[in-house]
Amino acid sequence: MTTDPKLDSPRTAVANPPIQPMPTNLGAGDVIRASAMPDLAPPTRELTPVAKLIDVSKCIGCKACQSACAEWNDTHPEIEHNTGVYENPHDLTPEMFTLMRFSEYDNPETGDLEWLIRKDGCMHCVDPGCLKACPAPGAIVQYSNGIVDFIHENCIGCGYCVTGCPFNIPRISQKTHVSYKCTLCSDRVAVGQGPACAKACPTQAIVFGHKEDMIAHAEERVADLKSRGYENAGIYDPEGVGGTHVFYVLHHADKPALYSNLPENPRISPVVEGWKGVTKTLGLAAIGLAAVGSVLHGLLGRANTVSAEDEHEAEELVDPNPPPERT
Amino acid sequence: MTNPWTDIKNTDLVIVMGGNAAEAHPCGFKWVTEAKARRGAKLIVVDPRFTRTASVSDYYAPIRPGSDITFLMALINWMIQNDRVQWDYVRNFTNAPFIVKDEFGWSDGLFSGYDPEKRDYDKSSWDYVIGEDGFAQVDMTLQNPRCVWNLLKEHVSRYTPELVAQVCGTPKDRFLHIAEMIGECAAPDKAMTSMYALGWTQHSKGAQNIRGMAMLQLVLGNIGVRGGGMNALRGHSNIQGLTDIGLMSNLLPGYMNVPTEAEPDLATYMSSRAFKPLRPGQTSYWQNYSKFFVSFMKAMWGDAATAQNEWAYHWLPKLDVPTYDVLRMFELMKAGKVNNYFCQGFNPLLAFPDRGKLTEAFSKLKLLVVMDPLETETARFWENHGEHNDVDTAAIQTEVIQLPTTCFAEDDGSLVNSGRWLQWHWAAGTPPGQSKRDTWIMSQIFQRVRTLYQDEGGILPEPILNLTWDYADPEEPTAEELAKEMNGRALADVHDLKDTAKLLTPAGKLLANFSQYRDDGSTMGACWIFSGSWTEDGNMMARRDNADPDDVGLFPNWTYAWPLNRRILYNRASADLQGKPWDASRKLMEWDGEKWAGYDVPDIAPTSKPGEVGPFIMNQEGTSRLFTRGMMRDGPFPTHMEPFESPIANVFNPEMRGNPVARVFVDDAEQFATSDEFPFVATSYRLTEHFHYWTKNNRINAALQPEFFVEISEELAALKGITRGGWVRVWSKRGSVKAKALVTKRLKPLQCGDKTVYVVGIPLHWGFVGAARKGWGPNSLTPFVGDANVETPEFKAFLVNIEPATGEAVS
Amino acid sequence: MNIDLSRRGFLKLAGAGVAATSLGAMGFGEAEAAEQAHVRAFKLASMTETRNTCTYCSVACGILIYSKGDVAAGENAVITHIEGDADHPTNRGTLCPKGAALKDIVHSETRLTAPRIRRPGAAGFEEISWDEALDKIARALKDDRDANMVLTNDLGVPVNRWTTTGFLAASATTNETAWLTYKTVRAMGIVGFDNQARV
Amino acid sequence: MAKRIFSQPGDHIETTAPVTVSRYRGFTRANHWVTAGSLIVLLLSGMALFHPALYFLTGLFGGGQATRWLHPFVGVLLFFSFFILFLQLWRLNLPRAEDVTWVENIGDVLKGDEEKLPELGKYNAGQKFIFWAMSALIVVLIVSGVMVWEQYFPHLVSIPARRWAMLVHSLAAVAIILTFILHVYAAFWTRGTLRAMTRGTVTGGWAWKHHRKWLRELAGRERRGPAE
Repeated sequence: MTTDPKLDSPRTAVANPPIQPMPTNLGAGDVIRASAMPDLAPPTRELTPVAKLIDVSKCIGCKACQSACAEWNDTHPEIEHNTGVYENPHDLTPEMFTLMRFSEYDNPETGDLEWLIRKDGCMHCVDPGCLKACPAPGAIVQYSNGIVDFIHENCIGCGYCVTGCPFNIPRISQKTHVSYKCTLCSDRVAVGQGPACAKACPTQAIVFGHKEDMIAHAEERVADLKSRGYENAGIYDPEGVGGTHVFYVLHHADKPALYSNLPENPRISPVVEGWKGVTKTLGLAAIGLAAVGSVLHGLLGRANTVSAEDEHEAEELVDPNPPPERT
Repeated sequence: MTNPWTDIKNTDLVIVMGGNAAEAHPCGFKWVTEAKARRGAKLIVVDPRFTRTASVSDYYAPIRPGSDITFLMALINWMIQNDRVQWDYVRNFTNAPFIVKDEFGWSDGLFSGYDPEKRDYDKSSWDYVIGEDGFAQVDMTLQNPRCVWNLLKEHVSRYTPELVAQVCGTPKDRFLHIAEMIGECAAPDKAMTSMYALGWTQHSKGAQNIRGMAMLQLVLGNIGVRGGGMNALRGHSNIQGLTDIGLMSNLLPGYMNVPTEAEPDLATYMSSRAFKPLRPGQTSYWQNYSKFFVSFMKAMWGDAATAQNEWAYHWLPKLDVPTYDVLRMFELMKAGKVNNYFCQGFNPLLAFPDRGKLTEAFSKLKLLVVMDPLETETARFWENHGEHNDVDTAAIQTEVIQLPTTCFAEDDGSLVNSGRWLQWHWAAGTPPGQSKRDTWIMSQIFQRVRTLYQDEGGILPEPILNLTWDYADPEEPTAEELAKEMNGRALADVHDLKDTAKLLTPAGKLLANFSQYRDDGSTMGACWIFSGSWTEDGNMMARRDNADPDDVGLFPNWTYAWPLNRRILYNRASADLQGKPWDASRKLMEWDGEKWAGYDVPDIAPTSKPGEVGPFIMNQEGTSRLFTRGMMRDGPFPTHMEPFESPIANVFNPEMRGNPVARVFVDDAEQFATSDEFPFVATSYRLTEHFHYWTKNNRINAALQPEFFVEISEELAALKGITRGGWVRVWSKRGSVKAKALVTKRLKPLQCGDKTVYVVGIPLHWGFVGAARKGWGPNSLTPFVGDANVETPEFKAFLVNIEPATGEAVS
Repeated sequence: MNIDLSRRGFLKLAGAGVAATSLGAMGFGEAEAAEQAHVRAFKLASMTETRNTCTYCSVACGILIYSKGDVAAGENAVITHIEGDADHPTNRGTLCPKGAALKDIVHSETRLTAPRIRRPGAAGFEEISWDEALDKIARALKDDRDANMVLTNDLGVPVNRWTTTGFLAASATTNETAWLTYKTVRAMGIVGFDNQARV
Repeated sequence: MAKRIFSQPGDHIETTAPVTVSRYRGFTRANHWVTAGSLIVLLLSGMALFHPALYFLTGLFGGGQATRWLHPFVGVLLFFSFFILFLQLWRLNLPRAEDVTWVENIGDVLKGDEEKLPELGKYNAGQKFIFWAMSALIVVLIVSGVMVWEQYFPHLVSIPARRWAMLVHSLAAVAIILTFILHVYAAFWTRGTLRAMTRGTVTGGWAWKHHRKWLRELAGRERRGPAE
């Protein structure tokens, strides 16, 4: 695995991609967590955490991010029907990793209509539920720069990641039986580029860079929104999942649900925690002990055997007066 | 656009009215978000629909389609009533002080001189009072009751906030709030920019809509300054260029005109184009018309164009009507008076009004030639596609030839963007199959026609046989050769006009710019405004220096802007009478004592003193015009006119239908509906996911917006029992379409006086070929009538009816 | 006899179970990923980059076209990707949903690749050669022009006007194409000449 | 014929000296082993997806994708196979009074002196417990399993419901594995039991010792045999 130690995470998506072949800068040595691999070797270096900031207040819902995503990732979103809404495709699919979600909101305080448009897609959680739920070693990995990526060769298509994700993001392909989602363009980030969606975004509502830079930028945006009368403007970087590497600026940070049901306080479901935590460990222990116990008892304990008397009793019972023995 | 896209970041206030910049021009709209984020600028949207532009606006107001003039005149009225006027600007840089003839007047919605029989005005009264000195009389104190300012004041006084509420359906408080926001930009150090598009042009009085905003911008002193301007967001990548080069019935390149029958010889033609200044010392740049004209004629016919034959004046056609625009051509076609028709990268079957009429017209052609990279509905107008194109194929005798052309990615050349930048691009891919460049195809056609004339003779062969064709490869001229032809070349040595000893450009060399154009036949140049784009220094259009001194947003060395690499038009108006910038923080040009210096190329001669030469050099007045004299067919001031199909009678004159001077063909007049049979107002528009009728051929855009739909309010849905996502039938007096219903809060009924107006929104991206699902365009419904001045069809306001429909459309 | 046998079998089975589970629980026998973590190979490596302008609206965004092969070098070039040019002052690398999908308009399934003709009354197109197509067109133009050219008006003024053939010019072709088109159309005297400016 | 109470059709004394008793006919034995086989496959494939330490077991089935594909199908097989078994065995597994006493004196059972205990029919309480536990758990597993069967029922239930299904499925799986171990262990520990499922017969002594009522009933039938 060739990585250039000098290359750290890119600071922006506003750059023209290289065409000269260069080593990819993101690999096994940068993995800090991998699904079903509890005792992973520590990473060889520490990359600066990156983040994609989605400023909902700047977003014009043009879907350039969807186009750029499909083109870069060579996906083929289906041509569906119009169902009386602007969401097309109607949901995230294995062929559409990001989706503009539209909601019309009559603001009771101002009496104004607001069209709240949110780019949906993988949040790249610091504590990824998909990774926790995944049973296939190395199918889901988390790099030290924060990107949570699917290694499709290792994916078995079980769908556990779907149950693990607090944001309902991964989609299993019925063709390839592999799970798909936004990669944060890990292949671009690996050569110092930002994600395709962030580069394309016409109003730069999507920006990309080091997470600390993005937080600073987000705070400026929040200040601007407050100056325009959105007292509750704020940042959506949910603690429940340890923060995310894709995060939002919202005009109504107090009501994330307004934005097509963005979870109020997302966290890995306690049910999933229970399943992947105590059940997994105790369950296995119990099974182990039972097995060990029975073996030991089998070795040391006295078996329950049938005696000759028992056989005799049986014969007695079956035939009380046996024929005389011949000699 | 008077200003480049990148200058929008310098504004304090953006008004998007008559357009939907965020959806139709997202990457240009970026500069609005920049202005908001960096300068704290505000965004106002006035639109019948709450668009995606409105979704990021600071203030939104609804308006009834086709009532914009009332709104704009009311804004001007409010500015005057509340003294929100940039007085120095108005007094010195507009024709406000000019005295107008006493005969001029307005009553019952009409200006003086109207002739109902001719459906036209006698415009003789719409003019200035000319003194003995031959100059227009002015009153710089603006006291004279007949000066333009007082006439304007009186004209707009009728447009009150109450009238706005009644005519536009815009709530009074919303209008007043917007007026106040805009009023702030009357301050010399504040600028507003206007971004508009086809929402204003596609009306029977489109040109007057735009006039209205231009006048408001002049009253506020926002033209010629950074962050200001009138910014027309052109639709197609090179529609600006095609207009500049004059690919229109009545134009020569560089906005010169094709002669009319009233101009039997060159002298007469030039006499009406002398453009003598109307005020002392003014530039009136069109005085150079003859230089541009002769150089153009030399570009066309070279040595065959001589002083003796009036530079081949008679080889140009002369018009008997103002213009043979598309609407007229389809009218003639329908009457069987057109035999051959060419569509080069154009899909008229979906682009022009009243599709039924278009199909009938095409069916009468002998030959239709379609040159396009893609399948188009036009090329298949004869093909039956069930309800989507229900024609009797066998009965259509038109022969159709479809020629595959290359696309943008497969040829070199330049395009002119909305900000007048000429940008060069390079071919990247190999053309698919047998597809060919348009230059090759046009050359082939012309060469073959010329050969036929050589071999067989024929009617008037001279203009064809003598057409300049000195290209290295006559089969396919290169982009470079053609670009140089447009820039212009010295045919003989070109000397300085004042200092005749001084050689400017030796014979055979490329001209530096149009100041070197001559009318003695010593220069050739096809498009004077492009001159300077490819000089002896090389291809200026290919420059890629994106440095932006002091971050002003002009990028002077990035490609080339016509004219003369000027980035902001009328830039001298950015400074006051002493030549000091109105706003020091937004300096553009400044008088340094001897000359004009600054970030841009000055409009006026660099050494002409401030206060002496007006900034609007193309005008005879040297000023801008609040009053346009006889230059527009429907009035020197905008006056409220209803659409031809309207639910409401004209408040000023109930008898008046639409624009009283718009050209209407007899058959089409019968196709106009009234609101009792068609009660709902429809308007057409683009969606950001698609580009016209092209991207339905693109699998990705087709996925992003797969199927034809119409947008209606929840109220109208309830009224008609229409469900979200269900099928509806929408029909007008001219046609019927079937669509999915998108029921939304973003469209709300408008209360116009006692009348409730429901709007039906009809996007225009679907047809019967391509990757997306089959559908229709609004042109199946729209009326066949154009703007009085420029014949732009009235797509933005017409009447329809709507009902729930059943059954899947075939798709 | 068979009891002993089965005892041995029993021990084997139980032993395996214990080994597996207890080892596992103690963290030995750590699962190994079949494939090491890796990102998708960067698909633009070794492509040719060409600067161009978006073909749609007149914001005229700068774009970068990536191709296998280089037309400038006379090679056959297949366009593999298009994205915004970050050096461009207007769009700074951004693109709208149309621009971001430009590659698929270039490779659209409905792109035309051969000249075709639909004969009068025919139900479909048939392919023809360029020569045949162009000769037909030239002939139609010549015949119509000779038949319908208006040379003078009633007053005898030369007007040289041809109204029975019309030409709709494009809106996305280059200035150079536009000029060549203008030249040929005007020289022939066509007045039914228009473009997309109105729509 | 007298009604069978402690035995079922097919159970009979096969030889008298020494006594061997037929306990399971061929069909039942086949049925049992199909069920047992599929349970073992499920156990191994399930454990592989349950704990990383056992993921290597997917190797037995040709990798993760194959394991993911196979597990639910075998689950369905198990369900139906066990269902058939259930139909044969449920009656004699119904609890009886003597089972209580048996459970109360489980200690003696483990010590191996069952003489003090009441005589039993074909099954003791332990065997009955295993039977009913298996029945219940298999139902739970098949239901929760289908709820998370991604390939065919991705949208059958909501994601929160899937989460519960996963938890329940894994808990039930642990339980059934423990039951299975108990079953296997008991079968080995109680010598002479295995042959009931291999050869189909047990020795008279075994029957006398563990299922005397059952043996008596069969013996009784013998005596009333053809002589009458």
